[in-house]
Amino acid sequence: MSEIDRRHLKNVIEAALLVNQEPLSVAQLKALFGVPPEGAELVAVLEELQRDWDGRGVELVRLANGWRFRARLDMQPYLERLKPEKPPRYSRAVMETLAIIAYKQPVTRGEIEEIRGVTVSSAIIQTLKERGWIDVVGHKEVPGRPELLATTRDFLADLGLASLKDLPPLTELGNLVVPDLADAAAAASPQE
Amino acid sequence: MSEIDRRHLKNVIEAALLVNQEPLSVAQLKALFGVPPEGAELVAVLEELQRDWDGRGVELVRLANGWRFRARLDMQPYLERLKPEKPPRYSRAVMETLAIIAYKQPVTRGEIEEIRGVTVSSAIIQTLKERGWIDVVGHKEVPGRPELLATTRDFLADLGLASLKDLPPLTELGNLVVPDLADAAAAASPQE
Amino acid sequence: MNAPVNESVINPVAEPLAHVFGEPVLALPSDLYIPPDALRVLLESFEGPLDLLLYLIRKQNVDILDIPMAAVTSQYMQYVEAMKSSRLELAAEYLLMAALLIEIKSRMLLPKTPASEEGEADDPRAELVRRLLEYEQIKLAAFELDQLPQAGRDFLWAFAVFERELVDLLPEVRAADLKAAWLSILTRARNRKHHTIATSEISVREQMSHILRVLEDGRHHDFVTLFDHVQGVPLLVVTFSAVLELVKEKLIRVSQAGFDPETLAGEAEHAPYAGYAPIYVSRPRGVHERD
Repeated sequence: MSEIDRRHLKNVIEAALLVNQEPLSVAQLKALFGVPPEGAELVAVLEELQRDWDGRGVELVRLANGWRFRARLDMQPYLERLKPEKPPRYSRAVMETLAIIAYKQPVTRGEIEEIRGVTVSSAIIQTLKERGWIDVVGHKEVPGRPELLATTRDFLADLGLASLKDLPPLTELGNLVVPDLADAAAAASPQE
Repeated sequence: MSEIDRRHLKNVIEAALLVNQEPLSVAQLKALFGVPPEGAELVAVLEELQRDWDGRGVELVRLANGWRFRARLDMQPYLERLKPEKPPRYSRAVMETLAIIAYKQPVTRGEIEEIRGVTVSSAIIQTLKERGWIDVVGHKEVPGRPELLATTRDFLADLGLASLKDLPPLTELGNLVVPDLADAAAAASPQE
Repeated sequence: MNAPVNESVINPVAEPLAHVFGEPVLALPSDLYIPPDALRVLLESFEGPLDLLLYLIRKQNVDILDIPMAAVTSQYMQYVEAMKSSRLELAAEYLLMAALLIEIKSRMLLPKTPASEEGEADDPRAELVRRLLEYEQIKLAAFELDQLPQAGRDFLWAFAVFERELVDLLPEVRAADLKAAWLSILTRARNRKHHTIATSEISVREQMSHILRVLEDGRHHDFVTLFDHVQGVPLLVVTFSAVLELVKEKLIRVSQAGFDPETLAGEAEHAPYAGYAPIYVSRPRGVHERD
């Protein structure tokens, strides 16, 4: 591929990533061209673009569902001055519900309530749905066929994650409970 | 102003222009900074940015109300493929009318209605006329002298047909269908 | 959450006790007695009975695996009592938890139950401990999740506008769509029984349209000019059939020179074939008007 062709490829990809309001996958980027470039070549161009933008106020990031440009975190103090309306900081109830859905998905509302020990209001679920972070992926085959909730790709993208595996790891529960409790149980019933 | 400061200034301005949908004026750009730079300096940075983006798929343009990044027009053929707007579809009534005119031309509206078993609205005929796919080739010498409708050359060209003979032959079509119950119910109470 | 908040008792609601987890509990009262007014606020800042219970246990530095049921239960009951008077609906879930605590407490007092099938002793606290730990784990996860940079809050997406030139999109139709439309007509027609659709030779119909178009100018056309010899015999036959069909449907009029002098005015001299009188074809408007 000639220098000019490659440059053109890069220009088109950059423009596409900038005008699209959603991340673009390699497959989507390929589809921009009448004669699609090789996937490997595209990835090479994406990585080159990523380097081109290094040290600037905007960066190209790879997310769960593709690539997207975003302002670097350290730009936020400046950019906030232009956008006085800040998005809401979600309450603990919302964040806990989100965490349960993120880590335990797919879950029903009933299961969320069981973990949190309180009823989960429709407003909480609605808020997360409206934000586009969760959606209904099915229904559990139990009486009432409750909705099964899961997180979306937008959730990952909005948190800058490439995959669910990138979520902060859960603190280990098993180690805390099992051996000690078994010990306690053994102590409580020595006849075992 | 040091090289580093200027570079930072440029980064912030670039990021601000890229995260804002609306054009940003020099005054707005000044407001990004705790210690606002001189207007002249800002404009110099903007012009430098403009040069930086020269020859790429996106350009920085100065509009009446400020500066903004936008995709260059020559990117349109590529970007169009990103979100191919789904072409609208004609209703079943329009398609059936068109099929009857194509296969049975020249036909009158009355004949179309007889075949379809429902009235054919003027709007349907008008839609097809405006599209340039049908026109009036005469009048039938019966009371009311109804228009005789036929398909045009544009119709053939738009459908990629060399001649009406290239339409699927009716004799074969007859073998493909059996009356189905849903349609029978619909036919019992014809409505558009 | 709009209730006046006593700053000395509890921190503003924006950073509630979620974040106290594992850290000094500065915002909470130094002892466990909380005036009823503040209690209401405090309870609203807890996410539920599990949260409150966790707090009580953590506050007392109790090993979660060895909950002193009597102490925790009695403290818990104090909270619930205070709450019952003001916020009964909020109290329901706490009451349920209180009932559970009391149940566990009473079971602890009973003689040990025999081992279950799995061979493990049935500690009445086990299920509660499991739930508390699971909740604590989620609470921490929610906190961690909230620390992640969030689009809109901690960073912004970058984009440029794309001002596409407006193009009027018209529906696309393929021959297959026409076929589908025809099939649906047929299906319905068969249901209606009384109507039968005869299949006809398309090319004849096409040629009928073509001839009507040629004659559109209203003038008389030489019959011969309707036939294009170059395109071969089949088309000649089709054209002839089309003319006959048009005549039958009274869509065109065929006349021969000499029989209709009026139509011949000024055209007779062009008659190309000497052997017979030329035949003219025209749209029947004149005829119609004369009728």
